[in-house]
Amino acid sequence: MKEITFEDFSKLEGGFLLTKAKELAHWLIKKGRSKSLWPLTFATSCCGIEMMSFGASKTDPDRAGILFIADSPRYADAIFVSGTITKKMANRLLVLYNQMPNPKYVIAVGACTISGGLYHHSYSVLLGIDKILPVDVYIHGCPPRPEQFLEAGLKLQELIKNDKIERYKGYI
Amino acid sequence: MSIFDIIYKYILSNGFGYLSLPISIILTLIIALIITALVPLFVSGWIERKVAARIQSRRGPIFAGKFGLLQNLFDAIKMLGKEIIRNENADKLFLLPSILYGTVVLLLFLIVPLGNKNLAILNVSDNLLLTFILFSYLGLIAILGGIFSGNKFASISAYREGVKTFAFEGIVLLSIFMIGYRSSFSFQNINSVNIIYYPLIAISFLIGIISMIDRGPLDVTNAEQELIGGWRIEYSGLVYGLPLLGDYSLAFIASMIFSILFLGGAGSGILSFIIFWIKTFIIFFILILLRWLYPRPRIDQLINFSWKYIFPLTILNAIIIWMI
Amino acid sequence: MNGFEINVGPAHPSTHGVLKFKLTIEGDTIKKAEAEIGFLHRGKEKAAEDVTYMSYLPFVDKIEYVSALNMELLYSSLIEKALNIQISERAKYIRTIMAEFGRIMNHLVFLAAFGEDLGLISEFFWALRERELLMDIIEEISGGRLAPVYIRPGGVFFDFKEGIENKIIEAMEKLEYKIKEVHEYAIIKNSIFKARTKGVGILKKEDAINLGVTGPNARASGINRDYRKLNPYLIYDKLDFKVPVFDEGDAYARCLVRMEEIKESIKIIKEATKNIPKGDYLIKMPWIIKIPPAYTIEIQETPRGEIGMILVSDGSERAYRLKIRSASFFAIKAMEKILEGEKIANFYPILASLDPVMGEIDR
Amino acid sequence: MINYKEIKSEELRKEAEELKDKYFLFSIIVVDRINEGKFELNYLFENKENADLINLKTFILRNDPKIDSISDIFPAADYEEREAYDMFGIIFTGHKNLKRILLPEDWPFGYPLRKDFVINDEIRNWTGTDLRW
Repeated sequence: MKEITFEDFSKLEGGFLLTKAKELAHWLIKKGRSKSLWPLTFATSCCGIEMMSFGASKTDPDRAGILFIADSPRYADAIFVSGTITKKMANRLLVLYNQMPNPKYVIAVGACTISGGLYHHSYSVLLGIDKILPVDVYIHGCPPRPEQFLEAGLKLQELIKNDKIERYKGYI
Repeated sequence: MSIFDIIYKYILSNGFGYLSLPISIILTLIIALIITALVPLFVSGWIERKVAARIQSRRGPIFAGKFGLLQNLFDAIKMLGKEIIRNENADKLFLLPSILYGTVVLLLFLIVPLGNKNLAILNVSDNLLLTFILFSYLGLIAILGGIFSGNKFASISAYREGVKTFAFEGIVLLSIFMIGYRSSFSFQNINSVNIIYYPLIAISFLIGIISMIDRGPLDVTNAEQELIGGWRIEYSGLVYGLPLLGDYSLAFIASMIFSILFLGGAGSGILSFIIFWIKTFIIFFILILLRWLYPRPRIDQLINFSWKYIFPLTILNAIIIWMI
Repeated sequence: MNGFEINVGPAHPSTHGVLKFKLTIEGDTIKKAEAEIGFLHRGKEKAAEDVTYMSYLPFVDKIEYVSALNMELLYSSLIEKALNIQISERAKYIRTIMAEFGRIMNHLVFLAAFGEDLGLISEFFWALRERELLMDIIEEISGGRLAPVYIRPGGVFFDFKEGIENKIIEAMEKLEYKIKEVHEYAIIKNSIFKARTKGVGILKKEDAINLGVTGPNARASGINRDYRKLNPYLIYDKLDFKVPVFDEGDAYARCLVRMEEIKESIKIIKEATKNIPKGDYLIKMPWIIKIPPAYTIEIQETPRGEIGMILVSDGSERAYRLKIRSASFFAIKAMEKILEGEKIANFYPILASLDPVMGEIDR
Repeated sequence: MINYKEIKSEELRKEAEELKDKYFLFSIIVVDRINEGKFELNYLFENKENADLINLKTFILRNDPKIDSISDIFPAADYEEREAYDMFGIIFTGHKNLKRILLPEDWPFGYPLRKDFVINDEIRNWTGTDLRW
């Protein structure tokens, strides 16, 4: 049974009713995806501890639907890459990323994931995770404050809502 | 007098003649599906998330909908749009366990009287036994799920699930027989407050049901921290949505059943309707507290706790009642 | 099943950070456990040779990021010992208060992780709520939250403002009440918690000391060793505080030790803030300092254990060699020894009770 | 108080044997004396009861860095020796599984903490397996 990819779906022409239904489906899915974003609990170093206090009750992410329920990559649809990614950890991170089901988003937390940060001269740190992952939102700071995590989550939700993410344009 | 009878009588009287049976079946099925979809998302799911948030001194979902009411709905919609990944050494019937899980929840909603005597969707004769069978299906489905998704953690959780069924199935069955012996085997005509006669059995029934639906402090098989998700570890998208839907609704169904069996049955009329829902929400609140205030015992502690303490208690209580 | 191998992978929700264990299992008991670390090796000791002494301060916070203030204290006193400078009395008091803040925040993160690993997710939120209480005070004093570059060689960056003392004491009262009311019942007096951790992961006394385990993990196995008492630095000789020692050596004892240490630290902070002397808080020092060739060793009691920093200096403004002796490096070695013969389900309480931090193990 | 003692690398095991019951191994500090062409190994032992330290200093040649391991006397030395091997390339004879502990398994560039290890771009952009998304 040939798997329907999202290209065939978008090429589906049809009368007025079908396009109306497609718009409704688009709107509904984007609204759903933008309101509930389950990040994967992936924390390596100091930004991980700040992610813990982000998940805690002061800046409560559950208000915006960002729930740390997804322990296995199968349930997660976003990954807060928080903490320094060394070369030994890089391919484990990639294995994790590939296990996540499609529309998946990446948020690079902290200076270490943006450009290697404090360890730009080090021999064992991957200088910036956009070398191996498509990153959607960057959070500066070393370590960033929990409020910055929440702002990044809301920014990502807004990007999803306005369909600004290239690789999932019109993805149903 | 269940909802199905009401619809059937109404359609029959409007002169559809031989067509009325299939129409009313379809209508009741639609109503059942609506209830199975709405209750976990809006009623029990929302209450649990908000009360759990309050326990942990935070606010719970707010941005989606009026008081975060639509949050679970958006979660469900998001799950519709997710890709379903199949592990290459997973079995062909990889999707079967989660679909079975959804049907069990649907069947349970069909049987349990929602409010009072004649508000159950289907009026099955001995529906107390049927609910026990459906509850014990959950354990078997979890074992199937663990085996079919070819993942090491899932197989460990399937092994734990198999071991766990020894612990509590017998006890729950015994307490159901005690209720049946005392009043009756169908929800409709249990009307005595049985908790006075069976205080210990009520406690062991509650603990047994909690461990059978894998919830609260006894969620030994899908322990997020240890086994990352137990038998559901390989499921993504909607296939994971059904077990999650089950999580939210099974506790609510269990509290409904508990309030029928032990706190006076489901009478007819408006007053008993209100009392029934008050009782159910109290029990549901206790279940939420149990889940969020107690850590998880180990699997072997769970089993010898059940055989050493709960089993003698039920037998003691049964003998006392039998003698009086 | 004759011993199939399972990897508790680096990105597992309950391994504290990136720590991988290869467990060969027979039925339900672990036959052999082998730890694999290095996923967070950022080359800190190489960085010490490229960066001047003063601008190495941000690196020091990130070595052991859960209680960053203790590491700053360690590094600053190492530099002061190398240059044999004496800091002012007021700076000593401020440093002790901040070190004890680091200790309390560290043990609160321990409680959060321990509770969550055993299934009590609410304890994660309660412990971190208490930690926010302290974070606000540290932010008010030093401007930073988790890694406030605050203690520097020669004293501290900013002085204590006037109103800060009674804010600290008031926070300590609130924290003491919360610990007694909430966390005692949620963790120590909780019967399921006791069942999960009593008699689990026993580290015998001679094993602990031979494997180099120090700090709370050692004190839980009966070794009465607190570096603040053995070789008192700062003002620990003026303060009277009790060193909690238990000798069961199991996960429950390790949790009790840390709970008592929180109470002791609260007492220390209260006493220190009451009689903090006046005076200047910083000795004027140039930013680029040259340390004459020497071999200086500085060991201090951090919440993890006795962390040591050894500096080999050659007169230039950069360190010739800086060795960081981490305490949980040996706790992981001890864990491999504890795990033989334990059940899989006990893996998580044991790991949570030893409380390793990967930044310090991998450096 | 700290007392330093300089010993030959052959007498290390004998010295360690004496200190076995009253002291425990605190740490092994390796310093790369590149201009004398030698590795300086400091074995730091700490007393079990009080806090005084003993520092044994030995020198081994840079081109064949060999010394016998004390991991059977002090079990704590197992990881320290593996880290010294990982960072400096010192081979501890008699060590059970002497392999890299901190760096990735397939690290091709030698030993980073040596003074003659220069971090060029090739090292910095090396990412091991073919990482792509």
